[in-house]
Parts: sequence; C-alpha cells; structure tokens
Amino acid sequence: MKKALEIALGIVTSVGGFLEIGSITTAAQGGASFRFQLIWAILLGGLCLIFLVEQSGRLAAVSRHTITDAIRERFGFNYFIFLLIILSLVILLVLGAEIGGVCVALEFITGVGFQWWAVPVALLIWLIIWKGTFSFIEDGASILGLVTVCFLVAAIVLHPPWKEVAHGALPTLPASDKAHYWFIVVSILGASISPYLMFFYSSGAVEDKWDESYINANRAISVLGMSFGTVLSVAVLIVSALVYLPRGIQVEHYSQLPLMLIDAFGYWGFILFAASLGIACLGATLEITLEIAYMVAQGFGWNWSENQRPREEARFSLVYTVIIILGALLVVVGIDPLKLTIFSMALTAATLPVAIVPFLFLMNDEAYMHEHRNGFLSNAVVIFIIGMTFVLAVVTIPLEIFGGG
Amino acid sequence: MPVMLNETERSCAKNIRLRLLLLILLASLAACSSQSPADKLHKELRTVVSWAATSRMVGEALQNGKVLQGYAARTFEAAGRNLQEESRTIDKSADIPAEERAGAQAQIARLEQIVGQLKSMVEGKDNAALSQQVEQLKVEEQSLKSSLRGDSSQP
Amino acid sequence: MELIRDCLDKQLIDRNGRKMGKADGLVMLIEEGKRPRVAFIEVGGVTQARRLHTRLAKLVASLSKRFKVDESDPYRIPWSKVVVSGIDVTVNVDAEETPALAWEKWLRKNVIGKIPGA
Amino acid sequence: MQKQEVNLELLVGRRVFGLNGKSIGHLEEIQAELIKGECLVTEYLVGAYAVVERLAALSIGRAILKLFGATKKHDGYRVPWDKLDLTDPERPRLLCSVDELKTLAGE
Repeated sequence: MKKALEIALGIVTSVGGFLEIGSITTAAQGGASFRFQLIWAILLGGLCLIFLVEQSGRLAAVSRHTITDAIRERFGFNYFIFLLIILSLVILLVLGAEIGGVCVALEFITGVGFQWWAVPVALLIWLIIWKGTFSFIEDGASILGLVTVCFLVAAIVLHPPWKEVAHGALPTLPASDKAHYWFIVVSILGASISPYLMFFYSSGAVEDKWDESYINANRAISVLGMSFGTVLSVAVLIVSALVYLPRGIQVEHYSQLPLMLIDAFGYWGFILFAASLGIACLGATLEITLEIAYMVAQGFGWNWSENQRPREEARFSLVYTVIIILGALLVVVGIDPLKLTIFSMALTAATLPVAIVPFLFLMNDEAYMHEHRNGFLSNAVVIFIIGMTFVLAVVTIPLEIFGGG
Repeated sequence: MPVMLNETERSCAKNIRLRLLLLILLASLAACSSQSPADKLHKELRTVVSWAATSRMVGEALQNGKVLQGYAARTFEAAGRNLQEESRTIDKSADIPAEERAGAQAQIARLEQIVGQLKSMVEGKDNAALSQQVEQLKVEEQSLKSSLRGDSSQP
Repeated sequence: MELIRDCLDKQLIDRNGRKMGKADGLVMLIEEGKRPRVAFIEVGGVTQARRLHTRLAKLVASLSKRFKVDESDPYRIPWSKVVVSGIDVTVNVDAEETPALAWEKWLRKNVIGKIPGA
Repeated sequence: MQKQEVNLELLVGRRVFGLNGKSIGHLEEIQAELIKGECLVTEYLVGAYAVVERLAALSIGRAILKLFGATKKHDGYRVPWDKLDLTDPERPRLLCSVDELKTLAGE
C-alpha cells in the first residue's frame, strides 16, 4: 500500500511542479503568435523529458547516486566543474525569472511594483528551505501547484476546435515570421527539457531513499506525471490562442498575462492566474535553489540532504543561501521578468548537450546500473535527444538575433 | 582494411564540412529576416495594435470589475510607455517613407492620449466616461487593424 | 582494480557512513627496483585546483593559509585505511576528526551555527 | 634510495612518448592489484581504447567511438609498470619499443 501512495504522491508532485514561468510564458507566446501550430513542440519537449526523468530516477534508485554524483565520479573533476559553471549560470537566470514570476504575481494582486517584492519573497524561500524538510517542500509546493489545473479547465470551457488542436500536434511550417516561429520552438524545448528538473528528480529519489524496488514506481511517476504536466502546457497554449490571437495581442509584457483567464472565469480568472503563477513559480524557485546547492554538494562529495538540520551540512546551507541572494538580485535590479524568462529558456536550450551527453554513458554503465541498464529504445531516444540538442545549441544564438522574443 | 585517411586529412575534411554547414545555416536565417521597410512598419504597427488591444481588454475588464484597479493602472502605464517607444522606433527608421511614418505616429499619439485618459479614470467611479474612452479606443484600433490588413499581404 | 575508474573521484564515506568528500587525488610512490604503489588518497581544494591549473592551486593554497581554516590542505588518507567497494570508497576514519571537514566545521561554528534555527 | 611521488590524477590524459619520441597515445588508466593490503601498480593503459574502458560504457562507448571513426590505427596498449619512465610526470616515456607491447583490443 505504501508504494501505491508514493506513486500517487509522485504523480501529483510532478503535475503540480511542472508548470512554471518558463513553460507558461513560452506556451502563451506560442499560442498568441501561431495559434495551435506549436503544440507539437510542447509534446516533443514533454516526450524527451519523460525519458530523461525516468532515466534520472532509475539511476538514483539503482545506484543510490544522483546524476551529478555519477558525472563527477565517471567523467572526472574537470568535466564536473565545466558542467557546474555552465549549468549554474543558466539555472541561476531561470531562478531569477522564477523569483520574478512570484513577484509579478504579487504585483497583480497588490498593485505594488514587482521589484519591491524581491527581498520578502527571497526571505520566504530561504525560510522554507532553512526550516523545511525535503518532503515538506516537494510535496507542499507541488500539491499547491495543482491550482495550475485551472488552465486545463479554462481550455475546455473556451470550447476550442478540437480537430484543429489535434492538427497542431503535427509539425507544420508557418507561412510568415519563420525566425520568430523557430525561436519560440527553441524556447518551448528549453522550457520543457529543463536540466534542473531531471537533476532535482534524481536528488529527490535519493532523498526519498528509493531502491531497486522503486523502478516500476519511477516509470509510472515519470510517464504519468510528466504527461499530465505536458497537457497543462498545451492547455496554456490553447487558452492563449483563443484569447490573445483574435484580439491581435502579442505576449510581450508580463502585464498582459493575467488577461488570459478572464474570458473563461471573469474576475476569478484574474485571481486564479495570479495564484497559479505565484504558486507555480514559488515551487520552481524552491526546486531550483535546492538543485544548484545539490549539484555543488554532490560534486564535491559533501554531506547533503534537505532532511538534515542546517548545522549538519554547513557548506550546503551556505550555498543555497548565496544562491537565493543572487537570484533575488536579478529581480531587485529590475530586469524585466518576461524578457529574462525568454532569454533563460533559450540559453537553457543552447546548453542542453552539456547535461544530456553524460546520460548516454551513465545509463549504460554496468557499475551504476547493473542489470537495469538502458534498453535499445531508451538509448535510441537519448541519442536522438543529443542530436537534437546539438542542433538547438547551434541555431539558438542566431535565432535569438533574428527572431528574438 | 579500406585506405585509411590519416588523422589530419580526415579531421580537416570534417572541419570544412562543418564550416560549410554553419555558413548555409547563417545565410538562410539572415535571408528570411531581411525586412523591407513595409515589413518593418508592419511589424511595429502590429505591436502598436497589440498594446491598443491590451488596453481595450483591460478597459472592458475594469468596467465589468473583472480586474483589480492597481493592476489596471500599471498596465495602462506600461501600454503608454511601450506606445511611446514604438513611436520613437518608427521615427528613427528613416527607410520608411515620411508621410507613412507621420501617419503612424499620429495614430500612436491618439492612442497614447486615450490610454492616458483611461489611466486617470481607474480610481474614479465614472463608468460612463470610462466606456466612452473604451469605445474611442475600439474605433482607433479598428482603423489601425484595417490599415494593417489593407497594405499587407500577410494575414 | 582500475584506479581511475574505480577509485579516483569516487565518493568517500567514513566509518559512520558520513560523506567526507570525493577522492580528489591519488598519490603513487615510486621507489627504485620496487613496484610503484598507491600510498595516499588526497582530499582538498588544493588538489582539486591543481587538476584545473597550477596557478589556481597556488591561489587556493594562499587563500586557505590566510583564513587559517584548513592548515593541512591537501589531507592525505593512508591507503591502509581505504577499502574500495562498488562505486564508493569507504575510509576507516571518523570524518569529524579529519581535516577533510575543516571548512564544514569552521562554517558551522562561525556562520551557519550563528543563524537561529540552524 | 630515491623516492618519488606522482599524482595519478595529473598523470591521466598525458601523452606517452615512445623511444623514437613520437606519441603513442594518451595515458588513460592505471591497473593495480591488492597484495597484503598494499595497492601495487601492474600496468598502464594507453590510447583511445582505454578511455572507453574508463568510461566503462562498454558496448555503447565502443559503438559511439567507432561511429565517429575514432578508432585510430591501433586500439591502445598495455604498458607494464617497469616499462614506463615517470621521472618527468609531464612527459611519460616508454622504456621499450612499441611493438613489444600487448594491445588492448585483444581482450
């Protein structure tokens, strides 16, 4: 019975923790500019994420080591430092965008500028991590995150032409604005295949003390959890296509976002959007802050766990404290959260190979995986993803210039 | 054993192919983004329409109490700021014919004026004046959209 | 046993099961006419920095001297205390007593420990 | 009796030079055995093949390397411990000719 409960909890947390400012903004932009044409990009991103999350969980369950542990232990200190520097910088920008998301949600409700909220929000995040345990943070934030299901309800309430929606699941080329089209595809993929999600998932599996018996649970959680999450992203795109496109509104400023749910739920739509954005971004902020600290601690072999008191892991606690301060600084300085989001999603897409290539070796490593090594299908998918991420890495910068957000 | 190119020959062949691929990629991206003046004006006007439509949507939502006043005030402010920016960018792009630029800037100025009005009415309870401004905004928006559809091939 | 694959960079675990860093370096001793043997496992910032660049190593060494936190960086664990098992390396020491946790203890006392609710 | 210390993490990756001064590949792994509690080195593995060994990716690693045509003319060497001169750890040198060495591919 305990395992069934854990599976349910795992799925719930994946759904609740899926949407954040990156997936909401890129899906909203996709819908507002190209109606349903970009649904395929969200589905492709979701599919890749399912495979990578399942593998991260399997590695953690079988070897009791996280992805970052294995990367340091197998590829050596130099590659680990290279990965740490690149990923931490990119993920720190994403953290700034997420903290910006929480502050912007507070601005919608209170009318007080988002910059003023940066410090109180940072303090709140720090307090939750300082006092909370892993399960309290992971389960608490994600269960609250279920409010984001309102996007799915809104999409249904607005009666989209389902046939045309289904047609959007097939990749098609746009008539005009090609550069902008492909730039949004890149940012959607960057938003869905987010390294911090996979790494955090593997750290979570170790924190929850998974072992070989969790392999099927891991598969159920990653497949069902991520699929429902992807459905929510598609729902955001559908709502945006039905609300913004007919009015000719292009999503270019965060203040345009809360209008999304007004057609469906009126005043409560406005409040629901602010609540969804705030809670989803808060959950993401907690995950990202912990993940960067996990990466540092795991790479250097320190004692790390959110379930221990800060005293027992002083370096780990110091790292996440510094990270929250840096993330909050990005918002205090007044960088536009929407522009920071788009930029950080594109940058994530451009740096994916660094995080994905190790999967190919680690998942076939006998010492770590014993008999649970990747099958042919998983390996084929990882090789496809690596190929795709190299293409993404090459095209993202030029696309940013020509088709920028 | 097929004749093996030695290490250096094979790697420099690979380099040439790589550089060629990159060149083609950059050229194709550049091609599809070179904008003629008409396209550039069209793109700027689409942003202007986007902000006009945003302001109208917020105005209507404010009338029916569907948004909070603080949010509405801030959004009108952002709309005003961005409309000014658009006006400046159009002013700076010399390759657009002068009278088209002037026409566009005049339209933007009218929009800015209405949005300014709306911002000042957010606190006031004068719903009649509010809906009158929203109507005016709708008229301006329609004229902009029709001029956009008129002179452009794109949908 | 393959030293790089099975020992270098592996997770070090002390006798109480507590993590105490990764095997940052392996010191091999060469003596005339005898087979070379791995004498120590090195742990510490200087060893890590030296793997990146020698100048960086000097910088880290001078820094840790000025802070007088980690006097004996790098800390050398004699091979006799080491057991390589699976993907981890267990070390027959009590981590708290070793310099490997010098920075951890310094931070615990002077920084983190001072914050309420630590 | 002069004692010398060598840091293996710095030795790994260095080019190994044959008697004729030409590089025969990179030093990628050091094999050792435990005898009476001591960890005694048996041989050094040199060449691209050894990298695959270290990555322990076995089938996938070898397939990838072949895919990218990285199999150089030879697959890597086993250098017995007494056949490698490490007086200068930055430039390890062979003390015997290359063809005396067993290759890795034979496994």
